[in-house]
Amino acid sequence: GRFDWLTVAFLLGAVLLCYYLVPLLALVLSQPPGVVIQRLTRPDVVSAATTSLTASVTSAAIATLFGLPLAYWLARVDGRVKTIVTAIVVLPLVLPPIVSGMVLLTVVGPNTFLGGLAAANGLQLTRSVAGIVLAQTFVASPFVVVTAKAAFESVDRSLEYASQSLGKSRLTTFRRVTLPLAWPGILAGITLAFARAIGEFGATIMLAYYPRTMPVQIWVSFTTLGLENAFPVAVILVGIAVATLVVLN
Amino acid sequence: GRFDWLTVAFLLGAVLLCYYLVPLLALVLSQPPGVVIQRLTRPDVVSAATTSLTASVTSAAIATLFGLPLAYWLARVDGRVKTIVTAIVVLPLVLPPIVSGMVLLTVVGPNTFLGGLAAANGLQLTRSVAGIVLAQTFVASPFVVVTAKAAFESVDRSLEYASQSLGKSRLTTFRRVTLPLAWPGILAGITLAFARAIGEFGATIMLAYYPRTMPVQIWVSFTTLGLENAFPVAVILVGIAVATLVVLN
Amino acid sequence: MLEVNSLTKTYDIFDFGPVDLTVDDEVLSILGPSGSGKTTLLSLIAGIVDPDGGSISLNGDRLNGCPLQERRTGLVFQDGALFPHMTARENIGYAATDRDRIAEFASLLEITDVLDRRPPTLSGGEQQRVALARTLAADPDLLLLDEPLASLDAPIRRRLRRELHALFTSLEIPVIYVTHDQRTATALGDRTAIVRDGAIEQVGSPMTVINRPATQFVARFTGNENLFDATVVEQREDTALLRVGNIRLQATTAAAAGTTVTLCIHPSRIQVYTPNGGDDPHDENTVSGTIDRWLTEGNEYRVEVDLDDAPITLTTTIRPPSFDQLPLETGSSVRMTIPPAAIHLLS
Amino acid sequence: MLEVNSLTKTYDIFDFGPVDLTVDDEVLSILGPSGSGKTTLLSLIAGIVDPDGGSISLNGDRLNGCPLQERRTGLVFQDGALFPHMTARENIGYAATDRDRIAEFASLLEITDVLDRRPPTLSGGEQQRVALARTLAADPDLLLLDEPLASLDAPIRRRLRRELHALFTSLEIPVIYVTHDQRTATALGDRTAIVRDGAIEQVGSPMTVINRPATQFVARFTGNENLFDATVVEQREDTALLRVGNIRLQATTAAAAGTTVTLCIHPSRIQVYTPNGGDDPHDENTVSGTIDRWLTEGNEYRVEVDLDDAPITLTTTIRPPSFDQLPLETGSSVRMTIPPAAIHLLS
Repeated sequence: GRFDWLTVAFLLGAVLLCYYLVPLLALVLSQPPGVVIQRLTRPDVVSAATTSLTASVTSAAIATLFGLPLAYWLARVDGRVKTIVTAIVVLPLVLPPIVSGMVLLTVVGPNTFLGGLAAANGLQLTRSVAGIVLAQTFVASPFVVVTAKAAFESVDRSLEYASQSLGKSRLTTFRRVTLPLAWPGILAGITLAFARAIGEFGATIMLAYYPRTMPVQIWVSFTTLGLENAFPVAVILVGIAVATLVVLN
Repeated sequence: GRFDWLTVAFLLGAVLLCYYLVPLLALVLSQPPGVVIQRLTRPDVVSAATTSLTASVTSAAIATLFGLPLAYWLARVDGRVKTIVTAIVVLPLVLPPIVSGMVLLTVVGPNTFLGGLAAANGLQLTRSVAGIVLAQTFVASPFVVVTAKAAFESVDRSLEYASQSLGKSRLTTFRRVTLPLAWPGILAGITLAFARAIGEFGATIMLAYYPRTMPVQIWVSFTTLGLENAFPVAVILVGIAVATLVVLN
Repeated sequence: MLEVNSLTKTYDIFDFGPVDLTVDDEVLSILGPSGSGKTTLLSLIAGIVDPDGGSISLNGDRLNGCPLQERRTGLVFQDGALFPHMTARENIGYAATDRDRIAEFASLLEITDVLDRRPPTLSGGEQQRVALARTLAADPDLLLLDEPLASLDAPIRRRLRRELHALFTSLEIPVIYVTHDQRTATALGDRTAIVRDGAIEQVGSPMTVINRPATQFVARFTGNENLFDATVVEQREDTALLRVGNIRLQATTAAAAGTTVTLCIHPSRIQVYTPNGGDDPHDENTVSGTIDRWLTEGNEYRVEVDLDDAPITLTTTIRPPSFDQLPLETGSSVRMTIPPAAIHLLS
Repeated sequence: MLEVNSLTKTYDIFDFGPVDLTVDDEVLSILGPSGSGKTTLLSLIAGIVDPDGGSISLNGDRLNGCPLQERRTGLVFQDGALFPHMTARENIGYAATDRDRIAEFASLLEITDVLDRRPPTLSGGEQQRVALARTLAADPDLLLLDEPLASLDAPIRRRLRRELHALFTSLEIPVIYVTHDQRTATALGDRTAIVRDGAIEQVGSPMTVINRPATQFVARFTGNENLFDATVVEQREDTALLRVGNIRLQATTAAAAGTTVTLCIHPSRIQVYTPNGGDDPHDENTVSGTIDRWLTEGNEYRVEVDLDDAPITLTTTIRPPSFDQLPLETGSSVRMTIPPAAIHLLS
């Protein structure tokens, strides 16, 4: 019949949508709220949540501080350089996290020059909150750069030219015209980076099995105590993910 | 001085860029090519590569088949429904992979209704290639939907109206106008999904520790034999990531 | 024949209609400012947007609910909406009911030599020709055009305007041409409809909407800048005697004595004379005043004159040959004659 | 005074310049088709783009290499380029060297009542006024405008055109106004420059570029549609005798006998008469022909006449009052007089 292809297409899309939604609903419905809340206060859960939040906020802050200048430059430069630098920024996004952790170990691992130097000065770059932050920043900061770059690009350059032709310096133009207009996009980038950082598992597990972040805690609970014991932490992480979506809209 | 802030901004951006690039160069430079090539033919490496490629190609194909209709519908619908469905599609992207694996286990795990049903019919949904594909599809398919949606949106609707007002059906219009114009974006989405699938670690390790994919193989090599033994597989994955970037440009 | 009855569509910030319209095998140009609902009307007729109420029928068949692709309605977009991944030939061939006729349409629209190029490499004028050829190749029963000439440069626009007029007439189907440019509207339309805020203010021949505007809005939009209140003193046969300030004017029109009317005079119809020149006009409908300011506009001068005997500024346009004889300076005194037939009254 | 010398800029697909230009405290309008380099010229002067060669100086100071924000050059963009996150008042205040003068500029440009609204809620005309107020508030030594009226509807454009003319003159700084619209260019400019393919074809008073175009391109772009080759038969005092086909014409101009020249006549300067009418013209420079086609354009008729004694189609425009006396039908015979002063020769 005439609309068969439309029905098939509709069904395919609906199946995929269910595949995203059903497991999440299953998780929420499978756990009695009382039990989850009770387990939320267990010391290992509180410790993992504290570690994760501390590290992720730090990573997001570092990503913002270092990422915004790079994003602005990328948004305003043209040609081959832009293509190459953008590719380098996207690289950590397409690199498997476990490989990201490996390559970071070759630079900041305990037997490397940098790792040894830092350890000699009392700062452990692996098996520490610093290690977690290093892993999360590598994996999550490209979100700030890529999203903020798009946000800066969406600010019409003629607005910047207009501001400058009115006698304002580049810094004033950036502060009062470009940044306020790009801000919603930048905020989205920071939110994405935070979400990616707090959920980071592959790179973190390579650099810092201890102190445990929430994803690592889930893995450990799952392998040692069974799936049920991993639920409380998972619920926190799902909550953060849903909150992220709300901010993004 | 007058340009101090510019210098600082430039330095911040350059530091971040180095942080992306240096570890990767360190990896490539730390390994004599001869040793890497020699290790590439080891049975466990070949086995992991075969499993990963098979599963990732399957995942990308499923993501494309189910994702394109959803993407097209999202690109052409308006209002609240669009916002909510888009949020559901983005959810797996902001959900930590380890949590994604957990929620999938609550639906397709060995003790669940679906998992039991499949197992009774001879199909294992965990600890199998099917499990890898399930994990990869959940985590990677949103890339196809999100990217293809943007590609469809970038096709001017007036081109579709023009085609229809020339007497062509919606299917003909889609095949001959919309799809060819959106194709580069769709291809980028499929490429991203493939890259994400082949690098998947967190969800895969929950659903299918065996058969080992390349990321799992790296983790096992690292914990049991040390970092050096994980390098050959990592080199393959880095190569795939770089190839992905080339396709994306 | 296209018949549109009580067509309405409600948007958040804009109500369209109700619009009634009948278009025979003729060219109807629709003229209005941006945001007046011109494109909405085309979208409703083409089937891109569904109306909230009213009916559309073409040659007796009701179009409401009929899908876009079955309406046999050719739609030419402002930017051409050519498929960028196809050559000009492929664009036309995509639509053609008979592929053998591609060459015929290409020849008709003088695009034979660009047929194998892709749209982005074509000039604006060429793109519009290809878009039109593509639409005609689908053999439509109704042709809708949404400002296809708006983005073109003046010389090309002038040329295409003339060619399109001949082409549209030869089609013998209803043609609706939407524009915000008065010259294009009057050049292409057998009739012109003026729209404002989603409703039609006046439909008539081009000369009617310019010289006999129905409302102040139409008057302003068609360049009738001189609009003043006047009192009707007396009605004699086919002539009305009007008073504005201390000025008395005769108008070849009917109006009830004692009423207040709005007087409407197109700047181009006022004649200007030098004071005490050899060619002094008769006294009737002649007024005197002082030039307030003037500027060049195209090949004519636009002059604003403060009248001596009424608190009114009259705008008039002067063409070069007569200009050379005038003392055209701010502050100069001039006399002007307003032909009785050039005075139009709005109630 | 702005001085531009040998300014050049090379792009991939377009070479700009070399351009030489001097602008006193006057309004120079720059007229040209899209893609002719008008915006490039403004970008070079404003400092948005760096030139490859040549110099720019303002009041004796060299601007080359001087950063954008130190050039004291006000730039008004086509779309206004208002900061969307600031109200109109904040936009103007952002630029103002003296915040107390915001009210003064608002009053000057009649935007006092919209000062607390944000740009997206303003009409196109209001946005342009705010953009202009913002630029003026920065007290520039040079004002550049890039088609600010292009997107406005005709009545608003007509009104702003008149207001801007008075405003620009009062500024007493060099003003450059870029447009592709002949009417706007001639209305606003004390002088008009015609550009084509990145070079200036002619600079002169508005009436000069229209009535004495230097090249065929300028002629076409300013509406001189009648361009024909003619042979100079004889030169007598200040009159040249020309031959086109079997027609002999007198032109009040100088030309060497025996040479071939291009004859250029603006349609509006040709007078049309009915054959054997009471008002028959003298024989001199009178030609006869047959109406090929005609169409309404604004409030005038554009008529194309095939001449009897030469293979030429002459385009002329007729205004309504005289139109009523004409048998204006395709195929009708008409006689036309071309005033000797209306014939311009291009070599």
